[in-house]
Amino acid sequence: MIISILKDAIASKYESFVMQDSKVSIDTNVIIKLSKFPEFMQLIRDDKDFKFDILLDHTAVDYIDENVFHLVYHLYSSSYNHQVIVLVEVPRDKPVVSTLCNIWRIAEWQEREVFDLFGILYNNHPDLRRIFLEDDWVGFPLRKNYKDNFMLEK
Amino acid sequence: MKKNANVIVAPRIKPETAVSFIYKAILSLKGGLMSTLTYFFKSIFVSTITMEYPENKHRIKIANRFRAKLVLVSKNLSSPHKCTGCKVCEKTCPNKSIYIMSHKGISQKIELKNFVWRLDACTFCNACVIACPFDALTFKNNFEQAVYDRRLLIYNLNRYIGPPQSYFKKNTAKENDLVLLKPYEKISLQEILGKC
Amino acid sequence: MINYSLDNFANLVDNSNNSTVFEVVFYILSIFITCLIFISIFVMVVVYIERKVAAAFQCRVGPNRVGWKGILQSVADLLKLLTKEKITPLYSDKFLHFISPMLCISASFMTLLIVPFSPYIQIINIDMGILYWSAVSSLGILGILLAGWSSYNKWSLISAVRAASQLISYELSIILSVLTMIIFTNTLNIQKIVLSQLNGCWIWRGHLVTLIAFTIFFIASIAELNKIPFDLPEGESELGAGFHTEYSGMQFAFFFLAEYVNLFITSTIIVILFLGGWLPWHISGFSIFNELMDSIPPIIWLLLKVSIIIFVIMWIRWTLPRLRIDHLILLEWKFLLPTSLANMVLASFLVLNNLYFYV
Amino acid sequence: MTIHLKTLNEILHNLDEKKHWGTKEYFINMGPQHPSTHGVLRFVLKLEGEIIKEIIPILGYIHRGIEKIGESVSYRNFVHLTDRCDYFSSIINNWAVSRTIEQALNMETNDRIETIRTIFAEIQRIQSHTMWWGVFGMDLGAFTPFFYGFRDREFLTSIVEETCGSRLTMNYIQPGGVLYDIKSNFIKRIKQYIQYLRPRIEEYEKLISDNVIVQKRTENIGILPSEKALSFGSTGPVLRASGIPLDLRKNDSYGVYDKVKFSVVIGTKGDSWDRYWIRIEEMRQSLNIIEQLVDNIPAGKHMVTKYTTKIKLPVGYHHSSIETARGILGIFVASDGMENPYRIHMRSPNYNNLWSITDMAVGLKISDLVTIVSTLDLIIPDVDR
Repeated sequence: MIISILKDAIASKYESFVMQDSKVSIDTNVIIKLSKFPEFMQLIRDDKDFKFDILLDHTAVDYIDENVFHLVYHLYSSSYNHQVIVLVEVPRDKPVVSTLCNIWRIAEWQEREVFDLFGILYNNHPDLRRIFLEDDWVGFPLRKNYKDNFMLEK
Repeated sequence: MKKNANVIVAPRIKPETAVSFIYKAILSLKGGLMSTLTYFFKSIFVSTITMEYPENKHRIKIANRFRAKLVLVSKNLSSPHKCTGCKVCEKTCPNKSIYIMSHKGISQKIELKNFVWRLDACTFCNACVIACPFDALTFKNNFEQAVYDRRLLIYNLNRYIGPPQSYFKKNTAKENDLVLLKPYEKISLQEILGKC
Repeated sequence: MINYSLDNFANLVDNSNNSTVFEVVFYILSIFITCLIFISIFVMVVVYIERKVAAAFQCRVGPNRVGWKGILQSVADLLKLLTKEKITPLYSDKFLHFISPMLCISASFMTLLIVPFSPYIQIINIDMGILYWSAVSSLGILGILLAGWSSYNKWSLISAVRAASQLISYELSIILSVLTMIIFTNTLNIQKIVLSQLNGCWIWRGHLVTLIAFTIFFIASIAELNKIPFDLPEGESELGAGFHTEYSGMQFAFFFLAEYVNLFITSTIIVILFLGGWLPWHISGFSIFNELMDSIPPIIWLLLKVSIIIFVIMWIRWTLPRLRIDHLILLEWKFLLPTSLANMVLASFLVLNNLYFYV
Repeated sequence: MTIHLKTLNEILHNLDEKKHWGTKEYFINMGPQHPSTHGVLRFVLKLEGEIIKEIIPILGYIHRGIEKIGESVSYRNFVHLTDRCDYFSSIINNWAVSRTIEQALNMETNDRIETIRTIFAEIQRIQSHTMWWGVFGMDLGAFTPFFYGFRDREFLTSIVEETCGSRLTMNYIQPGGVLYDIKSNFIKRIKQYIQYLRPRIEEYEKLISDNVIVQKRTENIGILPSEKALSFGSTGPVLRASGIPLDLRKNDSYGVYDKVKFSVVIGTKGDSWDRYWIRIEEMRQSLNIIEQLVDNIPAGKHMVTKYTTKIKLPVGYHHSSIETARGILGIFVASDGMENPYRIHMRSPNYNNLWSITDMAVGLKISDLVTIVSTLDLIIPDVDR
């Protein structure tokens, strides 16, 4: 409930950043154009109306049919106690976005996790390595088309 | 919400002068030493909190709901179980530790042939017991189920068929081993109802 | 009042000018074997008691499976250690790795020579016994340092360096508080130190000065023994097992043995310096009580007093957390050392003016 | 576009080898088999003597791919997988999943269910904190608190066992209710336990908090100022120690937390002492909450839906978060309308709390690192998932 009100507030304030049409039909979240993405995050953190000072969570969803990744950023404001989910659409063939390490320190490791499991590359990331799997692991397990010899069939 | 949030602030350790610090240090160490000493005398003269396991087997209290071993509930003393072989539990089981083989019986109804339960894969989540539409399953609380061979953890709940044949081929079965392999007793409804 | 004479059987050595080589060798061997038997029995008993005491502090039962109430547990442990394989790490310094447990155990065995169990039971009564003890007991540091150095393990190395810095600094306060007591007793001979307390233990007679010396000696000796709160070299939650990480079987048992022998000897020295050694407990005026106390053999008195000290060390061990390395060094150099130096000056002032109790 | 994919080996061989004279920095492995990393966490430390210059946490030794498994199991079955993540607050983890599902389905539970859930969540918090207190003592080198902490946890575990049927991985809170109704003697026993634990906490204070060695070892060690704590995404007691009263029990007031009186405990400086004291005080607050709730549990059913009903969430993103004993646990579900989640993600509090250590522990000693890891209260299976 909080999310939907906030979504309208953010969408009206940052109109140029927010993209309304998405390939996946999701209606409760803010979807951001890729080119303006890190600037928007910086703005929304420093904005006195929103003050999203915690990056609670960052993950991704693989929509293989639509050929996109959804990057999910979960922002929380400790002073206003409201939260919002920011989505960024990345094409599946060229999954490159810029890092948020300069804005929130925790982004460094949350992005490493997403890189490890989804293979999304982050521009200017200081230490992009695998985090859970071994360095020589082949493939990215949470992609929908991932297969290896140890997987059990459903 | 934030207005009536009353907050307790953690106290800081006060800065001390050298003399008062020594005094405080001695007092604090004394307090800790005394509290352990009371436990020392308590456990020597009164009792300890630990129990000695195999000796207290008969006195040990296990909660009735404790989930350790899956069993089939019998309808009455004559009939073996209530299971109809509907495979709901098999679909519900998150780890595929239940495998049901059913066949058409004499009366053209589907009957249970083998109810296979893999203890080695079970996480005791109780999903099968709750999901069962005929209340044919329950968990017993006898937790002592350790065996020397992992293959022995595959149970057939409706009738005991023994370990797989390969077990006997690979190991020359000793007398003691065979005792371990003897079928466990059937569970009557009364026994379970009495416990609940 | 009983007159205790100093004719102990160790004096045989001095009298045997005309004894053969065989007799001397036999004598030394018999001493060695007696020591070994005493030590192994003592260590087994103390380890059992320590485990039981620790269990009681922690509301547990403790060892109770081997024998009645688990009294054979230490024997079983010993057998296990004897039969275990000796493992040497691949890149370790083989010679030093082999020799360092021996260094540890021999240092603690050598200190056993001067322990007076009673007026008649003592292996050698040398005139500077207490000095000999402090000299020889500090040899054990070398064993620990070499063990950590030669193990080819960085954690062991950290432990060894910690051990060296800790043991060397706490050696200072030990020696200074021993010196304080020597000012009172006016002798270095251990039997004479005991006999100087015929009229009352030094801990009562020396006012606050001996009490301070006792406290400092006690704290420093816990540090010397690597017991909690000063167990930094072994620091289980920080360094795994410390300098003896890479040792197994009998080599580990040597470190273990040396630790417990040191525990016994250090508590004996505390008892001798401050609590009257093997002397019975007297209350002036109650002659019946005093006679009753005298009828208990001196060796029982000594072991009783030692066991009280050992219990207090265990009690502290199973209660307090560990210090950090810089706090540890700070405590020694900024607090214990100046205090013991000042204490020594105060002691000499007391002795020169005869200000201590005579009873 | 500049993207460098490094490996660990490259980092480890980056030492300054030219320096021959004087002291040298070296790398040391702390873990995965180290007594005070609380499981299979591995730190690669760059040390100078005993002083930490750099700290590289390495994860993945107990990575089980729970999120990948979650894509192939039903929503109900995912609940019991969360038991295996943060096993010291397994009931709270169950609640997080159930809450997400109930929010997505607009399912309404009754007051009895919510009260029971709240009581059990607080029980878990006490269990977790007593256990943590013991382990904290052990990490500082005092062995005895470990047994006292375990003893007090054990009494509570046996109470929980009677109702939940299990001791560690309860799988108790389900979407739409709780697995069993509470046992008849539960209320009596939990009251006994409250009477029992209150003096024990005083004893904890005597044994550890008042101890001068502990105070010296925790005070001003591992300082995490509030801006850094926010930037590092810390939650739970770690964030509250930095002075930010973020507690979802107050701010989100799920369950029946809005009906009970309790205080949020915050620190001022964000050092190990604050983190320590907050957990001690939280035990008292949890006892207060249980005491207020246990007498008037409303009547009603313990499960509002049939267990066998298949759960299908509407298409879209569903998210909810909950305050576990260690911080905010968020469950994020991307649903495509099928029985299995299309993607399910756990925002684990431990994973996000861990990383502040790379900043806090630099310049301190190995002993301080042990203290800091202990006060962060990490559960490694939850870090790795």
